[in-house]
Amino acid sequence: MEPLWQDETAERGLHEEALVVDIAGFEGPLDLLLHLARSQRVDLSRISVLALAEQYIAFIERARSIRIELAADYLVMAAWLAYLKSRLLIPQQAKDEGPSGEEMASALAFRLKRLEAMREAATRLINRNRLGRDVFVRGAPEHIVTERKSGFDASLYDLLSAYASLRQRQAVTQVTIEKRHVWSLSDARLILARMIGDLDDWTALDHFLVRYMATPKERATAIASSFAASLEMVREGRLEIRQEEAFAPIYLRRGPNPIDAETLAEMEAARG
Amino acid sequence: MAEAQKYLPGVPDEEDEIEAASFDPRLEQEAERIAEALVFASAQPVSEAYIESRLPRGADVHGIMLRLKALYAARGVNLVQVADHWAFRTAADLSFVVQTDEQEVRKLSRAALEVLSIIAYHQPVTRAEIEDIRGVQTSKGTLDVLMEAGWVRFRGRRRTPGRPVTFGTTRDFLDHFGLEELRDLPGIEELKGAGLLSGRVPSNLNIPVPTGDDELAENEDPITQLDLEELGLLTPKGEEAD
Amino acid sequence: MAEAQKYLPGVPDEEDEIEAASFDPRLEQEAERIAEALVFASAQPVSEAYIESRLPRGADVHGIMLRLKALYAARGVNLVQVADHWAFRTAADLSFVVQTDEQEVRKLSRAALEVLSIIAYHQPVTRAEIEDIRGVQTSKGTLDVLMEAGWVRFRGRRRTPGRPVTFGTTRDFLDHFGLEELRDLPGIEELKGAGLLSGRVPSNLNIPVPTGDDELAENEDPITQLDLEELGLLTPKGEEAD
Repeated sequence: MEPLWQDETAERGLHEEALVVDIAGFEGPLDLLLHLARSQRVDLSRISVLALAEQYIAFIERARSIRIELAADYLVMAAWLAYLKSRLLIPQQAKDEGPSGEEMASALAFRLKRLEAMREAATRLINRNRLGRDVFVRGAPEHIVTERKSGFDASLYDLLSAYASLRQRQAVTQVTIEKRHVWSLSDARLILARMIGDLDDWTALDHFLVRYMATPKERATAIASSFAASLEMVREGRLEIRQEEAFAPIYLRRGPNPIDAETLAEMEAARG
Repeated sequence: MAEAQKYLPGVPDEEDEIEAASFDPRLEQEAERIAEALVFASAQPVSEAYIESRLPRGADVHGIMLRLKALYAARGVNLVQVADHWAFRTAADLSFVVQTDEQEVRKLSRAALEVLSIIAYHQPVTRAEIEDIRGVQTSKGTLDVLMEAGWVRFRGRRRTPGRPVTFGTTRDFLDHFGLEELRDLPGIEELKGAGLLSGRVPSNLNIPVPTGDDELAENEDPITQLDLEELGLLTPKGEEAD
Repeated sequence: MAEAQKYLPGVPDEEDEIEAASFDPRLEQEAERIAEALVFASAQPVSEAYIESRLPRGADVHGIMLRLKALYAARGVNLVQVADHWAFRTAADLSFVVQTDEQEVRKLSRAALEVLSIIAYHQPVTRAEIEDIRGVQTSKGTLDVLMEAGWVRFRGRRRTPGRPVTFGTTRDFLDHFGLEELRDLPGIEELKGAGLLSGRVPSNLNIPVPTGDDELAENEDPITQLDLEELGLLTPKGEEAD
């Protein structure tokens, strides 16, 4: 039986000639290592862990040289393999504590074998005769067996997912969402229209706005919107505007064509 | 015939040469098996024409069906003919076996699952606390359903004003959900790990470790017969309320 | 066929009289019919205990089920055992005839399939152990998919510090993959023999395991909503960032 992962080998990132590095094709460092081990074309119990370590490190180096973002896991594994390599190459000191290079190598070989065994098991499992695909149940069942005393059905999974989603939902809704207030152009226009009515003399824009600003945070949006609205109103002759120099205060006063009460009422009505 | 051959490994080729008139008994047997499986798996009675279309060429479908009918006649399940369709039915004299199961298994509603899970994790818990956690009122019917299922019980009364009744889960609850003890209920990390809680769990979300089944909490009083009568859950004089 | 003949009514069965001397063979026959009808009528596997509860007192339910199993072994519909339950299923070799267009078999991702196998072969297994075997983190939702399919369940908690939850497979898993019991998992004996299911790396050294983003190191505090806002990773007001 063809193992699943072999089917995918062709799509995997590593091609020996092309040297195309695509780390995304692998499910983590162990998957990559297993793939490299397979390329030694020997029984997994006879792979050369030293050669494997070298291949892995070379692969990672290549990936880094062409600036592929590598997850930390890959780098940690590379560092560990470099350490393993040094343990394998340098003879063990008598008083050296810790595991020998051979022990480390066999631990790695075990993990690769175990992962491969699980992949093969998965393939065999999925290729079994499956209910609903190869094997079928009675199409017209005549009763439902009730073996439970309660007469109610629910699984632990149902229970836990109900609880988890409830708690999460509730926890989220308990967060009070503060609406960030943004002055729209029409807001600003209306506010200006209300204020300008009785303005005979030059008055600073900021001065007007202060009373409309609930919090200092609104300052920027209020000034931006009302300045834009005031330019429009100048064009319509409803107000006049003056500024001494850049960043100086902006002064406003009633224009030659002021907003009468009727127009203002219309504007208020339009705003709701 | 060649088609049937494909399905029957081990049947020698030469037999194929014999014309349909003398149908190979082994093919006959295979045709029987196919007819059986087809009728079994179908949600509706299966027409003889359809069965024939699935049988090896040359098979005498009607003869096969009649033989199967005879074969099953004395069994617990009979093959019955409905017009020109075929179906399996429980033998008429055994219908009592199948029909005594009148109690249908009902799925718990979402609300009931939520309330049950809150009681499981937060016990001993009062109704007000359940509502507080869910953010909605709990209908009386929901708790009734859980009581009826035998999964929820009155545990005691909280020693607070109003002495509210506290709820807890039962031994049957543990049995049904395959838990050995309440402490086996997964905690926040495990719910997260299993993908039941999404990654960004709000920091204000705490999942309590439920307290043991039988012990009362410090601020709990045991529930008495009198309490039950008072709550209208038990008619006076200790008659069984159902 | 000769074997089937033996159990058909009206055919005396001397062998039975010798073994179950106390039990009337005709009652035995009746018990067989009832068991057959019960299991045949249900799409879900039926527990042996339930069948027993419906049989005349004293009937050897297991013996009956095994005889029925043998009786149906060569037929188009087989009696199969799923853990301590029984079910009728179409014979696997007939899948090509019974197949319809509407068949729906859950498609599993490679990762989900791998996790499923690891749970099946290593159960009871914790999430950390699954990740140790695969060498990568299990994405959220992978376990969720398997649990939703009804193939994987929370089994219990490991009696080690932290009491991690363990996972196992369900009866539906056995049913779906046509396994009588876990011992029937393909190659499980060989894997056990090779020490590949011991879960113990034969060395006192562990190679790097994935850093679980769920777990915090001892010297870490969990990141709070406030921190995230401060860091500009989350817009204020707790809106879902996605």
